[in-house]
Amino acid sequence: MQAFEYIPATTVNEAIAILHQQGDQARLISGGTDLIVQLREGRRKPKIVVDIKRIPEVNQLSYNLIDGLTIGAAVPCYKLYGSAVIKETYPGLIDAASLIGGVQIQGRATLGGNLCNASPAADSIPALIAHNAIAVVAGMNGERHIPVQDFCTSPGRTQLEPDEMLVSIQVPAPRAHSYGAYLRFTPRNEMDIAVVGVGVWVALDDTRVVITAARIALGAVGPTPLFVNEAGASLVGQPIGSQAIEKAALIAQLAAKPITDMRGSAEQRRHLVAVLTRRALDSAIARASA
Amino acid sequence: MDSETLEQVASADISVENRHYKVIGSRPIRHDGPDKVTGRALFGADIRMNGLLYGKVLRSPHAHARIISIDVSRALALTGVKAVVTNADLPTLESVVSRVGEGSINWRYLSSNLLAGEKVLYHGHAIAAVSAVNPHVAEQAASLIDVEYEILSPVITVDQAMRPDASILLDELRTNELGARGSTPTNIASHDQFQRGDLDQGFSAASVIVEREFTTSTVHQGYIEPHNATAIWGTDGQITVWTSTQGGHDARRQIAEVLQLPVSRIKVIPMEIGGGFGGKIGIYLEPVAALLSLKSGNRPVQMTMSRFDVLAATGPTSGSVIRVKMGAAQDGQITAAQVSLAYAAGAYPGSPVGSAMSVILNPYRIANVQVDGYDVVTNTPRAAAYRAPGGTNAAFAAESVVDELANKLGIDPIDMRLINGIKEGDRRVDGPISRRVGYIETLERARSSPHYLSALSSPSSATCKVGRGVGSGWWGNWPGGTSSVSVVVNNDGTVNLIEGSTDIGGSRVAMAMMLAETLGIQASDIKPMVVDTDSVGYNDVTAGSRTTYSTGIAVHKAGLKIIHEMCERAAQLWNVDPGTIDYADGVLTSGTNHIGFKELARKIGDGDGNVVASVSISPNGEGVALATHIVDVEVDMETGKVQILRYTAIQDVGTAIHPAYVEGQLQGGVAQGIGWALNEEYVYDAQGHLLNGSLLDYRIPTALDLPMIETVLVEVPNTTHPFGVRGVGEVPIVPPAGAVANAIANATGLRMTILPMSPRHMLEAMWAQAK
Amino acid sequence: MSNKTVVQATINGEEVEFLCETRQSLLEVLRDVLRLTGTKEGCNNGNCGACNVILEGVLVNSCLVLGVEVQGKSITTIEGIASPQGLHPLQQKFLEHAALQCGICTPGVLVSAKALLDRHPHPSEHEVRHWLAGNLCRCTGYDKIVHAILDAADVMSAEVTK
Amino acid sequence: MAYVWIPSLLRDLTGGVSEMHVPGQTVDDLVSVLENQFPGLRSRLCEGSAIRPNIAVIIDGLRSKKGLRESVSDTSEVHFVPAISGGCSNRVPSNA
Repeated sequence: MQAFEYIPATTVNEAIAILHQQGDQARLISGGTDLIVQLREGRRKPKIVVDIKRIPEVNQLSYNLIDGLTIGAAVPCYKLYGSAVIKETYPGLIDAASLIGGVQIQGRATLGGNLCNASPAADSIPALIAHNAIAVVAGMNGERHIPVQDFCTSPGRTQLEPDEMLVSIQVPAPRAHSYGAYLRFTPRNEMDIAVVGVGVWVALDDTRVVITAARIALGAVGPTPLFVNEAGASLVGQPIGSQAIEKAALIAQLAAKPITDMRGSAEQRRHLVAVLTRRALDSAIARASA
Repeated sequence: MDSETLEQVASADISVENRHYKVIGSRPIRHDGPDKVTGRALFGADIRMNGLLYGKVLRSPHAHARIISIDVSRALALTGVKAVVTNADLPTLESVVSRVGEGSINWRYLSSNLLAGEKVLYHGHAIAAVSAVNPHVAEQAASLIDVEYEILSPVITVDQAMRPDASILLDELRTNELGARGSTPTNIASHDQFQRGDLDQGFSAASVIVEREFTTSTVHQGYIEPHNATAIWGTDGQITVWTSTQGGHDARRQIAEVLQLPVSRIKVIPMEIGGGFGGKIGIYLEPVAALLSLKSGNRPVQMTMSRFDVLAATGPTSGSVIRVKMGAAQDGQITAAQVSLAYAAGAYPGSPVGSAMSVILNPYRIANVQVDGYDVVTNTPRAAAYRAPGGTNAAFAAESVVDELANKLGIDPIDMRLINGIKEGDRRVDGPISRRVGYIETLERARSSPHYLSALSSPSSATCKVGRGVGSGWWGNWPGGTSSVSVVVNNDGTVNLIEGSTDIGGSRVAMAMMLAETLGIQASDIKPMVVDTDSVGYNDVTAGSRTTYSTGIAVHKAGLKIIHEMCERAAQLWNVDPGTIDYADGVLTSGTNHIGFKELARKIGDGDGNVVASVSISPNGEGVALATHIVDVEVDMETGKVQILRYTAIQDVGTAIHPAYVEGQLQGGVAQGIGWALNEEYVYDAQGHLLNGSLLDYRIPTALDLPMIETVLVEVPNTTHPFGVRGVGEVPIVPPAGAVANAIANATGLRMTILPMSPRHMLEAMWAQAK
Repeated sequence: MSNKTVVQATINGEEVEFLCETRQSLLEVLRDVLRLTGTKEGCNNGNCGACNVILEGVLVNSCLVLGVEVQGKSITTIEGIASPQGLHPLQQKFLEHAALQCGICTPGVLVSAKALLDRHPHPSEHEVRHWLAGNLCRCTGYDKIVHAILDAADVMSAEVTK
Repeated sequence: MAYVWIPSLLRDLTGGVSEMHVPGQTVDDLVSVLENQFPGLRSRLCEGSAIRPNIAVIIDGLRSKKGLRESVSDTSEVHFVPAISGGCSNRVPSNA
């Protein structure tokens, strides 16, 4: 591994100042489960590694009925499923947070890191997109909000400017009768990378019979996690049932742009998009109508 | 007792059935256990010493290329770098094939595999190595070595390699057909054959014939400890090597041959070994570390492979293409079988196709057979042994076809095997007459097992189907090899047992138990230890399921010698004739005199010469191993994923010395077999780059992928071992792939002919069937 | 070569101070600097669990932590699982159940199992398997490991009841 | 006389004979007799003064360790088979 300087930053401004000065030469570390591997394999060669874990803002984890959920960029996955209220309110996010690596990865890995690493197969990103999450980003010119669905631009790349950092992820407060679900397909039952991942979120009317809103996002079937607006839109106004679900699954399948690689074939992935979209919708609807 | 009577005593003890043991069959805590659960046990990479340097290897980014030049100047210029070695630092070896026990080796190929000479033959082939003050500097220096290549087109699979226009790996290679050398350059290193009876007649007597072609992927042993070596080339010319190896003496011989030094110049200290499964027999780093030490001012050099190095450059066992045609009569009798096996040897000749040729049909009695085997070089890492080498792929093919025949005839799969199963006196497909084996017993126990008698569970969802499969496996354990042990009686009545068989899965406790049984004392009073190559006689590798068998016989004989000497000492004490002394259960008796082993040891003390014994033997009592497995699976028809629901392994184990560790061998072999069956494979791109060189993407089973693995130990003692031991470690990996394939067929009607039966391959097979 | 940093941490209850390069992982620090070689390297990539340690009460792969990150933190390694009174019940049960063969994954598995029982004293078989999914073992097929952990959990809760 | 099974790949030399009684006290004797009768056979089985490294001699179901020097009895059944290299080419035991 190439040598680098390690700076534990204590404020957002300090971290941004270093990024501003160093540009591409600096890289932020929170959980490190992606970055340390990349440093070791020489895939990233920063001169400076800035540890953000001592910055208060990136450690916040809070929920209220008005602002919804705030997940600081350095909050490790295990803290999400360690919170009873988050588990109950956002089971669709917990689905993803408890799938990233094994237990020991979840002790360090963060949703913020998962998002900034911008892997097409990241588990949390389709779940965050489905929940309409917003990335809160700080830079020299202040704060800006980027919808997670627009955050990733290509494998490993995001909309972040070289001197910007992710501070937190905001997930809207759930409306009545709404729930998400995330499902992925892997050959092993754990410790694997998604061949396909599907995050969904649905809202039902008060009778819990008609879908009033829905969002569907796909992982590992394109250069970035893919928000399929039309798939969710096709469900709006439809009564819950296999017909609507099949249609949404078909739209999702058509939107997928998978490739063949060592983890799966394009054909397999296209097939799995439909299967998992169906199953994820079933799961979210079951949660919402319970 | 002289040596002849010792032999007689040993053979007199061979009537093993219905014997009641005091120690054997119990489950004492292993002697090395406390160190291993507290982190104190020292594995190869745990050696720390003053002045230690770290070595790293530069590996080929290409699968097939000629090396035009290597420039190490930039690497040597880096601060902290001590030395660089390349193939030019190794002695030039002639192309000589040595008979090495049951195998053979071409030393020149071994040398070129350590550090490539004219050509690199696979992605990851070692080219040069660097020593430096820390591993990071060494790694950086390795990346500064400039190599110029002429890139050649690679052949990755046996099919590619056997094409007439295939790119040739080794210019001098000609096909060897039992001593006849082919005339043209080729990638087919050898062709062997068994042929007996009349195939046409056999097939015409069949009422059902099944013919299929099977393809299996390259897989790796997957030991969790990476290869490592630490070496000092002393200023006196003596070389000391600390390493994780399946055999210290074997490693010593390989190092000596490659460096062209006498073995007496080399001492190998075998450290605790973190798994081997056959993959830690051949050497990779040891001579390189020694040369780096020599060129680094005789400082110690430690080398540890990365996981990518392990997957890309060590281990794997062969991918294969296997064709099976088999016919059976209405009553289930197999009337004829024709088989051809082509195994990828990797960069240099030496796939396990020879053993696969025996494994594939040996569970069955078949009068009309032909088996052809081809050893084929490919641009993949040189194949190493892997637990019953070649067996799993072979049995996957044959067991699938036997199952299909049974289905077509409407015969229960266990009954089908009972009808055809090999018994004592039957002629094996590979020629010899079968000795006493317990195959029929495993089938009978399988048929009456709670698992086989149980109903299949219901599918967990509407998209899933469940099924049950059976598979059998044969393995011809290594007939013995040399084992040497020394035994010393301490003055407190405990006994040191000094052996050279490296302990990978609990063999020390098994040895201690056999010595304790022989001496009539407690296993906890034996102190077993594995020592370096200078401190004990020659020992062959811990492999081929030979250790508990061969080293066990050596231990037993050493125990008999100790008894003999203890009787002499008691005779002196009591002033009686040694012949009057009776030794039983650790007590010596002569008339009214009697004394326990411990008390006598205390009386002897240290002042009157120790009671010691050394034995070196090379027995020849191969105990063939047979097993039958039952598995229940659930297949998700929408995703193609196969889940193992229940698994039972039934095996003839001869005598289980420490049943828990015997069960562990069965469970471990099954787990590896399931991994091979379902998800493990090397994925290469068209240029021959290994794409999945990590434990994330080379998917060995996790705890969540497996159920509890039930075991049934059938004990049909091996009559050539004083306690009836039969090798148990290898055969458990032979049946799983076939059994799982049969369960999938039972659940879905789909005959899988490819390994792994991964979700992708399952879906592709379903789609092909639907067309 | 780079400058070294002084780091203070508490390892297995003892305060230690060490010098490390920023690029050295916690695993390298434990093994090469502090010579605590009980923690093993299997993949150096977070995929096998052989290097697992408990950092501030949380199970982590020590190969995916930088040495400099543990300033002021508390770490438990395999060397800190037993007490002066003797082996931890998990260690005892691993011996009794023959839950190890080669022993290379054993330290990481035991550290994971301890973290599991610290958090969930009464795990089901499925929970044990789920928790251990990041600890690869190639020898045992996990059967005896799972039995040993379930048995240890029983013994420990019986002790608590007493 | 020992009963020798001729490997199928050598039957071109024996005119298709696949098994036969052969007199001799050792494997070497048997090979000599066979060589007399079927010239060329020795060089297929042996390299120099030893059985080829990749061939195993099996006598009465047990693998011979001594190769050509191994004794055979009148009732022995002898096979020449591909060496079962449990260690592939890199298993390197001592008794070469």
